[in-house]
Amino acid sequence: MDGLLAVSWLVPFLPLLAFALLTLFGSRLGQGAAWLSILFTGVAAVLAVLLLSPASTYLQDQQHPYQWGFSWLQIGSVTVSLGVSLTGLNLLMLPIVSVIALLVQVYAVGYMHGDARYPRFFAYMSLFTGSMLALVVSPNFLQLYIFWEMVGLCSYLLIGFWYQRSQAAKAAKKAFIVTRIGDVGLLVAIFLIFAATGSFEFSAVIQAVQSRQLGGGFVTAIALLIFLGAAGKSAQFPLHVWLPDAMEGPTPVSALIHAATMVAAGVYLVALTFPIFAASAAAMQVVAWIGAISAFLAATIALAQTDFKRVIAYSTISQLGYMMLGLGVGSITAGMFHLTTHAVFKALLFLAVGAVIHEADTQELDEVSGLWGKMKITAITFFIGALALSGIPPFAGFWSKDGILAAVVSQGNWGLAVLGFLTVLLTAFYIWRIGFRLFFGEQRAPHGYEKVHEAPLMMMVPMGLLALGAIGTGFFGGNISRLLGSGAVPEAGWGVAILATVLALVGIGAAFLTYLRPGFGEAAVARLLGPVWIAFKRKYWIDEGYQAGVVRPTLALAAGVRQADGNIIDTAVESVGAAPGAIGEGVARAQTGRAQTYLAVGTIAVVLLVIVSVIGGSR
Amino acid sequence: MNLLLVAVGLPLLGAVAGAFLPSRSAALWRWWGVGFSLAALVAAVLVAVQFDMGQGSLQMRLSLPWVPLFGVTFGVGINGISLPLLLLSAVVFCAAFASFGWIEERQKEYALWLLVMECGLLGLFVATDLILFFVFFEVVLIPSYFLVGIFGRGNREHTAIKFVTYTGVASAVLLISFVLLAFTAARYGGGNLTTDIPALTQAMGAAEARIPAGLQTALFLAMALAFMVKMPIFPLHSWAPDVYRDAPIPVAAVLSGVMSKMGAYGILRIAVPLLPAAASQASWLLGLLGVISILYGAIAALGQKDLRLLLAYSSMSHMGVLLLGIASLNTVGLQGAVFQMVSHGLIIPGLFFVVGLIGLRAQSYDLQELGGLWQRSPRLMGVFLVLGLAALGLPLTSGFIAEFQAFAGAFRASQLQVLSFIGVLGFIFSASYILWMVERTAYGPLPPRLEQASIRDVTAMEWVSPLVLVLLVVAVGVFPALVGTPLTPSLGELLRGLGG
Amino acid sequence: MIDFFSQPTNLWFVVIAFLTLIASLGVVAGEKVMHLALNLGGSFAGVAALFVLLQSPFLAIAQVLIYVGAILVMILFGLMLTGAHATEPTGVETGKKVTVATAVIVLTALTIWGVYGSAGRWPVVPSGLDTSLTALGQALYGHWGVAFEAASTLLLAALVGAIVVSRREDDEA
Amino acid sequence: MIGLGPYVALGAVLFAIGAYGALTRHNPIAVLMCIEMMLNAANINFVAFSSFGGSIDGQIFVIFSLVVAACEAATGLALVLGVYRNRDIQEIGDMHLLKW
Repeated sequence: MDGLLAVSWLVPFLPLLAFALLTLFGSRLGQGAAWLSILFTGVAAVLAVLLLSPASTYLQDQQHPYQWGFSWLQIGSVTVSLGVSLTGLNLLMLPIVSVIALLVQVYAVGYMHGDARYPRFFAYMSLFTGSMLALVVSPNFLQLYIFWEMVGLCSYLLIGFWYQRSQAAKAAKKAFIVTRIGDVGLLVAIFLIFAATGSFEFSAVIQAVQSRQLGGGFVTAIALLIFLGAAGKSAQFPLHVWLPDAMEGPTPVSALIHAATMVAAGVYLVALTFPIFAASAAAMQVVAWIGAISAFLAATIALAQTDFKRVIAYSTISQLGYMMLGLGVGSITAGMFHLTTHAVFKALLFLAVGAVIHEADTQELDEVSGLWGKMKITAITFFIGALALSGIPPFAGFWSKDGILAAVVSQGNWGLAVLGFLTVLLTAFYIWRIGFRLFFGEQRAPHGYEKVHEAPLMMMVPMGLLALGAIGTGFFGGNISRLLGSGAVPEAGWGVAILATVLALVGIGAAFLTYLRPGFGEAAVARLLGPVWIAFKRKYWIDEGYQAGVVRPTLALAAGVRQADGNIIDTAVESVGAAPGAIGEGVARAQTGRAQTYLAVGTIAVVLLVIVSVIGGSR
Repeated sequence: MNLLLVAVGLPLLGAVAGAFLPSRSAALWRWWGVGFSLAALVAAVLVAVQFDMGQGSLQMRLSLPWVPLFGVTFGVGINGISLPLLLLSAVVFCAAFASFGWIEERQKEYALWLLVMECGLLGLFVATDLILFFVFFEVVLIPSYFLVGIFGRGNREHTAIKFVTYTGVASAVLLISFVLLAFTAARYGGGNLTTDIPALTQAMGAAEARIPAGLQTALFLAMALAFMVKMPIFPLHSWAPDVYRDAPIPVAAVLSGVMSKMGAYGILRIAVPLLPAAASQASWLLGLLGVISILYGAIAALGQKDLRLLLAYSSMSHMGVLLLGIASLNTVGLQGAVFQMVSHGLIIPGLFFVVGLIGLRAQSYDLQELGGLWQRSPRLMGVFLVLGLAALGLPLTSGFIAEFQAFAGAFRASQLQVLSFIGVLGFIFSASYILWMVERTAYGPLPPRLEQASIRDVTAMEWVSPLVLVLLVVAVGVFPALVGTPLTPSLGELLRGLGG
Repeated sequence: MIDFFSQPTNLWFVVIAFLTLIASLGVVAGEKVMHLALNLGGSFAGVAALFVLLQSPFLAIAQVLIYVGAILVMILFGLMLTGAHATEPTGVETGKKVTVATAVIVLTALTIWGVYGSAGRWPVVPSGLDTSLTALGQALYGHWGVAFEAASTLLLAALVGAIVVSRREDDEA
Repeated sequence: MIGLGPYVALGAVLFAIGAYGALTRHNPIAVLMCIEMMLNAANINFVAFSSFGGSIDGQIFVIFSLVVAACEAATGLALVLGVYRNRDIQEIGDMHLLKW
């Protein structure tokens, strides 16, 4: 049993090794690159699942997590190590990340077929998976931050994978910079923690917080800074703007980013450092409210988008908001449970949508519809995912969302509760809107409806498996709460469950009425809502706001500094340099070039010197 | 024979012996330079092999009387702080010689001057006497004048004169403060006049209480000023953009990579240990200038259109991080500073090499005329990206480990906390300008002008310099102990002297 | 004073010094360059006579031979080649002349004051030095041998230099 | 008996006259003449000091001084001739190429 624990480091290491191998030899492997990546990720996934039972036994027996590490850096007397720490939280994350990554990679074999940089794609995917796994098992803040940034790097590389597209490059850059704003928050939190405690270890920090060594204001500041990092990675309002643009990447990348890796890291971080948040009521309030606002805002924006991949992107923001909301009202279990189920059904939705994109070659709702006749399996998997997302029992999303709503209601904060329930209604509407418009209605596709087929088998298999997961994972709430040891999934009786379900059904019904009944379409909704709809459609002008309020002033400042550097500082320096020249010019006038004059001056000087010396000598 | 002298002497031997050879073929001079710089590198590696990692004091010490009247010695020695820099210099010079292709005429002069410069830099990092240090300081300056003035582009004479005058004034200040320091130590310490650094450190330590605080502060600030010009630090930077823009690429690489470290090394190795009280008094000022440099450099870089100017300001921003690390005056920060010297010393020459190769291909350094090069030159762009990411402090590259430690140290130093909060914003700006630079160069469609040009990927000879640097950047990032192990005891020694 | 003129040597000194100074002033004050050269000859001759008074006959002869016989002739040649009828402008640059005159007069006054201010220590009787050709020759080729060689080299160099400088350049063009 | 003083005084006056001429004359050859006079003044001093001081070195120096005077006259005249021929300058004030 311990033997398996001793090789737990292989879980993150194998995908990283795959990355190294693919970087060195990828171009020679060609199509084999995918299988190498899948093999290594697969072994890691199997290992992650097998670890569950011995590690949780170890956790219960020893009352502390399994730890393994090696000294990486010596700073004075502080030793920073890299390694593996297996807590309940990590044990939950490892299978989620590795299994989803494995399925996405299998799917990508079909999706990316024929791409010129096929091996490179799988190299990045391996690095992405490995970094996320290494992040998850971190025993200290330094390792967490290292792989936190590596995850960011991978998303940069993958979003910008199709480098010929200017849009992709811009989106990649935006993702990196916006998340980096959050990262700086996390970094400052780490620095402050290190300055206060002299350690990077989670255990030491949490102990310092719980033993009230650190001041209340200080803890709140640290918690908020950490949350800034989490909000950046998990695309919470107002740092969510990168996520929809990240749709420029290939769809498997989107699936990976949105389901298991990148965005999950933020929620994971808050759950991991939950004791710090728990020590500050203000920080908890902020987390809960930001979560609820993100959930609601993103859901409203999702209503009006015509790029269906973007709708799902906003849906991710919205669902991540739910997770933050769950954590913010104090239930790690609810938040992490929703993270688990969401990972499965969101991956499924992306893969299904990806299959449509792969076949129809468009992401615009206006250009494609009525695919039911051609892509029945895809449609079915999509609707399973949609049911899970909208929270219809017994699909996965119902159980976890119910847990969060129950936690909110039991905390008694009605503002949060209203936002939470409203979002349920909106969620159901926007996801079924896509479903109805994509698969029903007029039969058309941009390159000819006749050319559309079911996606290749390699893509269908992962979709099928995930569909099963979207149905099944909801029943593992008990296991998850036992694993985390953070209390059961909150329950608040039938009322919440029924209300949520009814709201979801209303949403579905509204979507049905709007999009499948003739004579009543989106135009009517837009007319009905008027400027509100435009606000949804324009994403509340947040991007424009950033452009006008942040980006342009910064660039203007940069241009100003560039000018000033040349005009003021450099000119000052140049003038100092020119001054001796000018003085020289002046003095040079006295140089007539006439030897007689020089001699005369010399003679007079000698006379004066003699006089001075005579007077001086006579004294 | 002292191995340090071998390492320092080999480039000089190459320069002197080469002067007697006819200047016939360009290839001869390339291999001449590569040969001697490689030999110096081998000697430096042997130094590292023989170095006792557990010991913090000076090793391989050699001290001969030079000008006994003034107590000037010809002293060399090495410790954990100078060892990484010695190796770094040797590596960067090898890379500079290997990337010879930019020099199209007068190769002999070029190779010989560069060898003289290497001698000066290697010597500087092992000198243990103030006057010897100063001599090497100047030995570096003179070749750089010719290398920029003869082989540069654009308004190169003006640039060379500006550079030499600016840093020459700083050198004068430095020499005066060195001499004053030696006299101060002799006067208040009661001992003989000496310029030997270890002896001076002891004398200053013993006499510290008796020396007027104002004098100490003035001496420290004078030295810091002179050293900050070399780094460069805001507002003493205005020579740097011109030089980094006009110098030939290998020279720009050497100047930005290694010569700029002379200043930081001087502060860390001379100004701080000799005047610890003044150093802790003035640390807020160093921190302030460091933070201003970080932000100013980064914002100015964001506004540049010329790739080489962008690198110049980026370099200044990184030097700010270095200074902030030094200003923290604690283990973490100082370790970060040394890491930053090594890291930046590897990254920025690499970036200059890559940018030079881009310039060779696109015939332009203007970001507005570039783009899409990933399609034509994927290997080059890959290296570019890795180096850029290292420059913005991405983990698992040397840049992260350096900046992380420097800032962690600054946050630990109570006098710098507020400044550090502001300085951290540099992380965001650096990400912005680096990614913008990469985006404008590598991503997107090829501009029509470049569509016509036949742009090849890198050749083996072009490839080797940046590749070696990239590998070292990643190696230091993944195994920071490479730099950290020899460093820890020496920093401990230094901090004991500070009473910390 | 009476005693001063009782010695014939002294009388001779006064006369010669007077004539020398008159000739010298003629060099400085004359207008026609040719006249200046003639005055210069007078000055040279006066100095030679002083050498005789100082019991240095060899030097007196050398003075006459070299200065009057060689240098003055050379100057005359020079004048002829550059225009013998050149005249000095008069009555211009009065300020400059006054300044320079003041300076040199002050300098002279100071020197004379220096000489007579410490007159007691100055010897008044000639030492009866052996200035025979033998003695001069021994000193010149003995103790001063190296300097003599250097002087001859200088002379040679000056000759070569003069030839090079005055050579017509059109044979190069 | 006349002493050393009058000779030195005479030398000083002669030197002053020569210096005045050298600094004020316009014709280059006249300036050369004045310089010769200054050398002569020095020679008087040499011989006088030698004669009254009892050392033959002064006499020897006069010989060297004669050599130098000859050299000076030769090169000086050559230069004047060269300048006159090449640049047609007769005024010493017009020779002002000494400035940069």
